[in-house]
Amino acid sequence: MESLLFWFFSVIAVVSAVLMVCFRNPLMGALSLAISFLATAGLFALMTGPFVAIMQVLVYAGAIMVLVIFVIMLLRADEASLDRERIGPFRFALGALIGLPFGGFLLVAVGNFGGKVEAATSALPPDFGSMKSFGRMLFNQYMYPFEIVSILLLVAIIGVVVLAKRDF
Amino acid sequence: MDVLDRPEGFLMVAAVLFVIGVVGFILRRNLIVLFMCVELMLNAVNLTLMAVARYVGASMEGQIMVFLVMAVAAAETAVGLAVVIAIYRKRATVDVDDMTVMNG
Amino acid sequence: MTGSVVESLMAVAPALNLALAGMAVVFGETFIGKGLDRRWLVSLALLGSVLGLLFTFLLWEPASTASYSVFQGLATVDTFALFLGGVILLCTILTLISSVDYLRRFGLDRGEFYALVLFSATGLWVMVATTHLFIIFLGLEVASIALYVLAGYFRKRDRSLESSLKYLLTGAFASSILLYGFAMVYLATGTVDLNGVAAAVESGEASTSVMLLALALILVGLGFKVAVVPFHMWAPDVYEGAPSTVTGFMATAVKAAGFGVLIRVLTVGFGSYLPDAGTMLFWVAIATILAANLVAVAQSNVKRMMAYSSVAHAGYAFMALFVLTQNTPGASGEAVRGLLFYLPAYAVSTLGVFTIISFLEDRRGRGLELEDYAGLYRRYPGLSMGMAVFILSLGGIPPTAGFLAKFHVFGAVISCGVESGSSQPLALAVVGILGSLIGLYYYLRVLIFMYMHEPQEDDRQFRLPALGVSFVVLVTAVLTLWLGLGPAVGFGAADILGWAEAARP
Amino acid sequence: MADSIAWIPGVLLLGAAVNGLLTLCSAHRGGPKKGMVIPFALGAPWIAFALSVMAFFKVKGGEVLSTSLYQWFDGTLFTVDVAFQMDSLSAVMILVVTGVGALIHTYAVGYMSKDPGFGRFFSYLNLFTFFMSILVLGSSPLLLFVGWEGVGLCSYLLIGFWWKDGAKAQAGSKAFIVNRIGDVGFVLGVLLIISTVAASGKSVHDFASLEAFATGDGKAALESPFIGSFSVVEVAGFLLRLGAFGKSAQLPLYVWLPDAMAGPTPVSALIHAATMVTAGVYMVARLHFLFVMAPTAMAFVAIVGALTALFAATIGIAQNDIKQVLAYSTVSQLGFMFAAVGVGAFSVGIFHVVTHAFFKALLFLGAGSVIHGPHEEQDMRKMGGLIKIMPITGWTMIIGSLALSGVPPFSGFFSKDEILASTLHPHPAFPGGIGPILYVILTIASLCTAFYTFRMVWLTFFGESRVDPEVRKKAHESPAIMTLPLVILAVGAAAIGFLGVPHALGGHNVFGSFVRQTVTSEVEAAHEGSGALLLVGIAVAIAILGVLTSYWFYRVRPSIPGRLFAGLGGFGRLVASAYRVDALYAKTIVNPLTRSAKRIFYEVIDVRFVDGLVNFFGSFTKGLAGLMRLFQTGAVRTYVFFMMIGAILLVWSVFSWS
Repeated sequence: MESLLFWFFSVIAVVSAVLMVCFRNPLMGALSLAISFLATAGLFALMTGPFVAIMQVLVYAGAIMVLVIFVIMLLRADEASLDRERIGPFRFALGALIGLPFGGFLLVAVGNFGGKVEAATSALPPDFGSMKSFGRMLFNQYMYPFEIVSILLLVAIIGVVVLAKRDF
Repeated sequence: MDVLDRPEGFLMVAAVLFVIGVVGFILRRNLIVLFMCVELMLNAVNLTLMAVARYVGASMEGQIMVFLVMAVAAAETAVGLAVVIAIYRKRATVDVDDMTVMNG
Repeated sequence: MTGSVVESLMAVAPALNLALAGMAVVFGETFIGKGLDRRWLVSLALLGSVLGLLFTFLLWEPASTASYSVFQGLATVDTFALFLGGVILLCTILTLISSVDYLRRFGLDRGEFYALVLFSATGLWVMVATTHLFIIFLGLEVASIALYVLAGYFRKRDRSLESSLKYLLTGAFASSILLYGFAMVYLATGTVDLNGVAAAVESGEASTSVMLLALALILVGLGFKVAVVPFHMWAPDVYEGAPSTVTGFMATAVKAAGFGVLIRVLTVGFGSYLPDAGTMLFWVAIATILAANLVAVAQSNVKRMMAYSSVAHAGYAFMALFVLTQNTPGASGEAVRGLLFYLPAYAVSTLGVFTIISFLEDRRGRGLELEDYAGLYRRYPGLSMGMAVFILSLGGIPPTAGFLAKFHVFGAVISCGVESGSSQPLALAVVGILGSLIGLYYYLRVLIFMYMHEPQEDDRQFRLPALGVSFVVLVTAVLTLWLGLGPAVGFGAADILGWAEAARP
Repeated sequence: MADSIAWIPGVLLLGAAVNGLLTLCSAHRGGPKKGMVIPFALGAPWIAFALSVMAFFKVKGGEVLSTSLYQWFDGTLFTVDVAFQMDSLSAVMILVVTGVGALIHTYAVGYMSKDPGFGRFFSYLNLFTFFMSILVLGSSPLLLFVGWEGVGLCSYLLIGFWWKDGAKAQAGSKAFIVNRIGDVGFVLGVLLIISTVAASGKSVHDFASLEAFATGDGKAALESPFIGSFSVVEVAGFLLRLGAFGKSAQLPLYVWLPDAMAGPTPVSALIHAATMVTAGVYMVARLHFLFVMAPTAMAFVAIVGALTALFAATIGIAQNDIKQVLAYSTVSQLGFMFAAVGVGAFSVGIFHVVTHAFFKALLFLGAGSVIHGPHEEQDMRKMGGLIKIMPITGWTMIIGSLALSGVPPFSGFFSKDEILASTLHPHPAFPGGIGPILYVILTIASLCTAFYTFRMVWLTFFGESRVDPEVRKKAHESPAIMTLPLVILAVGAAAIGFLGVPHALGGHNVFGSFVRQTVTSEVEAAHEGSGALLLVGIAVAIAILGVLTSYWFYRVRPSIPGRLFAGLGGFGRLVASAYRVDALYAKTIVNPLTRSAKRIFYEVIDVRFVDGLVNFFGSFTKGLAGLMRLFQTGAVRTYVFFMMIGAILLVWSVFSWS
């Protein structure tokens, strides 16, 4: 049952990612990407990460994608630019030139990863991935990166102001 | 053997997503789609991190990282969209191949 | 040692000072408003970075006996981190000072700029002061995002915005690849702490194919940040379009941090896998030195030429990394020390050049062509003198910092060849020297224009160099000569080479 | 401290710094006042000369002066101090550098007096002398390299001093590129030696320790095979020699020197005749202990030197520009010096450096005076009879020419005779037969030398004046500040040779034994007392033959065709004029000889080969750069594409090499 779910989510994630690249209209692309993210959230949940899965749905598929779609609407792509997006045989060949060997290397390397693994969920701590244990770990052990990320977000805020505020 | 007993399945899905992001980045010209491709790549890394946290590390370290990577991705997207808007105001284009004032 | 929160905060005090100063500047700008004299904000920013430098000195002694490992081991403050952090702080201070006049001339003298420089420096500092791959990534992102914005700071200029966009797109792409590499390390060893990685590699538990993939991807990601061929192509465009003082910061502080991380990751984490990277580092170094120097010859824009020069210098520094892969302990030590010395030596000269470039740039972003430098010594004799010192240093002519640095690195490469009996290092040394030969050609061209050519019809007004500009040029010129004359020249100052020696990881 | 030899470079640096500052501070006003520049411009070299003389007397007493300022490099690989040393070899060189240098500085005050860049010129010139003193006094190869690069840089600046047009800039680039080719060799050679020393666990690198290393426990390491059957020291020697060839303008790297004459004449005298170009010879003599271990490379040096001496001399015959004659003559004389150090007669080579410094500086300064007199005319065909207008310049130059031609008892005779004699006693490890071959080549070169030197003298100073009458009215003898150095140099050029009177003539060769205090190798000792009376006789005969031939060609015979063509009236007179006769002789005798020489060595080697090489590098660089700039399209997607290609190659390389 659960492995069926794995196939289900995986196929959706990959197919919608491919669609994202193929759709000439960026709006359709953004929607496909959102679907891909939702499917990935499902994969996260399968790997005992309920909290991260929820965050994926809320932050990624929710907030960020809405922002992206908003901007796309704001900038309205015209027909001419859609035409220029057509992926002809030459561009397709370029993509294949990069994608096939690179993908091959990645797949061979991770596919042949033969390390020792924890298979059963029961081998993990009982509250693995729960929001409570997550929060405790984040604010004790991982306070330092958390602080760094807070600076990062501050930088992003200042950056948006500097770049996009009208009367700067 | 069940696909959920080993991380390889997840890892390979992640690798495929990553490569799709890379190829999309090279093929597409719309700036916003390029940012989405980077998002896809980061998402693929997140999937890898989750799989490693679950199967190899058996600790939540990886999940914390995923959480923080999401924040990084959000910040990158925000700044990226701001640049796109600033450029659109000046040049009325979002085609990356028009951004070639400087070359050589 | 692990200790209390206070101890943790003390250990990362340099970064803390930078971050706090950055926040103070932002709040000052936001809440005090338009009537504010920005000199207060600059002073605040400078105070933060100077205090950071002060803490670096204070921490040096204790860190050299037992390095601080704080925040649950996520931050490692050792002499290596402090050394590179010191270089980063120095670059920050000089960038801040030289930016004041530059921004004021364009009416863009705002707190956000200084804050972003400070945050960027914070990120770089965090990056070098850790053995935790993920913290490295976060520090890198903080620094990079701040720099993406800084590159586009002159958003009225097409070039500045384009520079920002290009940096952002390629930078985000490279960061993803780097992060994938880190994830591969995590996959192979189950940990992202370099010490743990080393232990796993030692015990043979690590998956070889995944580790090798990780090695390659990490080199791609960091190779992008330090701009080596073929991951350098963003650099000329971004360097050309970004505000000149920001370019200076990018070419020095970011490079220092990037090389610091490269040294740390390669020597600590990858131990027995390093020999596999030998060939690829060899070709990367050769391609970088030759390509960058050749293309630089064809440039007529000084700023763009300096961009290629900075790529070329990354190539020379990469030669030292190559030595690390050759199993020659004696030469490796010398190479790391040479590389660590290379970073400040290169940084002071480059910052000096970019300060002068920024001073000569006019409101419309002109004044960057080689012809604009014709007869410069008539108008700005002091700056020309400084420029001559920097150019000679970058060209590797004794007795300047650049020569000493290059000599150490080349020496390490050759002694690696003698030690290992392999001809690869010798070939690399020949290419390196050949590259400097080509390099001198375009460096000296700047001197020729400045001193030999008659000034053009001059519609630009003579401006007295601002105090900040003069100060930075003076300090960097003195440092360039001082580092080049050798460590023991008076003033009772400790020697940088000695520090570099002590800072070896 | 006060009598430390570090003051010699110190004083010179001070002079350069003060003049540099003066120039910078008054750059807005177009340069400092001459009165402010002169005290430092002249004070620095003269004080340095006085200090050198004082130090010289200590060295003469058998002392080796050394002073260490501070540690420059420290570390596992090498420890190098910024230290100066003065032994007999560097004492001789520093006396030449500061002494001849001070005279040329003095002369230049007169020569450059109307130039707007007066202050700048002297700050460069002082800086040059400073670097030259570092080169000569530095106690380690690295410090030598500092001076080496420094003089190269100053030379580059000074050649370009009057650059306004593209052609001269081209000459500057040529000098630059050719010199850098040599420098690559030099740096690699030094690094190779240093690494070899470091590999045997030593880290000290002054010349004394290197000599101890090379003759002691490092001998085996240095003689171990390195590339093929060549030992480390052979390879290093070859590389160092490449540097020496570049700096000292030897085949095939000599082409830059004639072009370098674009600079002001005092620069040609100081840098491109008396001091910098001899740095290569000095370096070989300084590192003699390494070179004697590499006989193959040494023989190579000797042959290249001798060939250069011959070829440059033949080219010198065909030149009409007075400075070009002297330039090729310098190349040729440097060839003599390399032949000497190549066969292992280091002290003899250095002796020729010294005598050559005097007479060639004299000739260049005289030429400068000649050029200055008839108003910037360099073509000898438009001179003639100048001895009446400028007698001091004329007679001093004749003394210089006698010295250059090797006519006894002028200085060039002694040093050249010794070189010729020493070729017959080459390094014992040389293959047999090289000695006599070298001797023959150099003897022919001496003949040519005497010929072209006096061709210059006859054409310039004697015969009917071919100077434009308008110009002749304005032509004048140079002021005293220019002629005084000429006179002093003429005295030196005449007398300095007596320091090295060979044993064959009953002398003691004071100079040789003084330099041999430092250069103490067995190969060198073999030359002690070489040279039979017969050889001296041949040398004298050759020199006089050359002088007489040129007299015959340019003074005696012109009248014969003149009388012959007298019946032909105006046409005959035209033909009989020296200019025409010169052309006639050139067509019948000189040209077939020199044209073939020129075609082979000038057109093929210089224009085709080296110029071609330089141009090739230039266009190749540009082409390649253009090609690579094509990839730099400005498009982000291109950049990422190449980045991914790089990434794929990297991943592939780690997988395939593991």
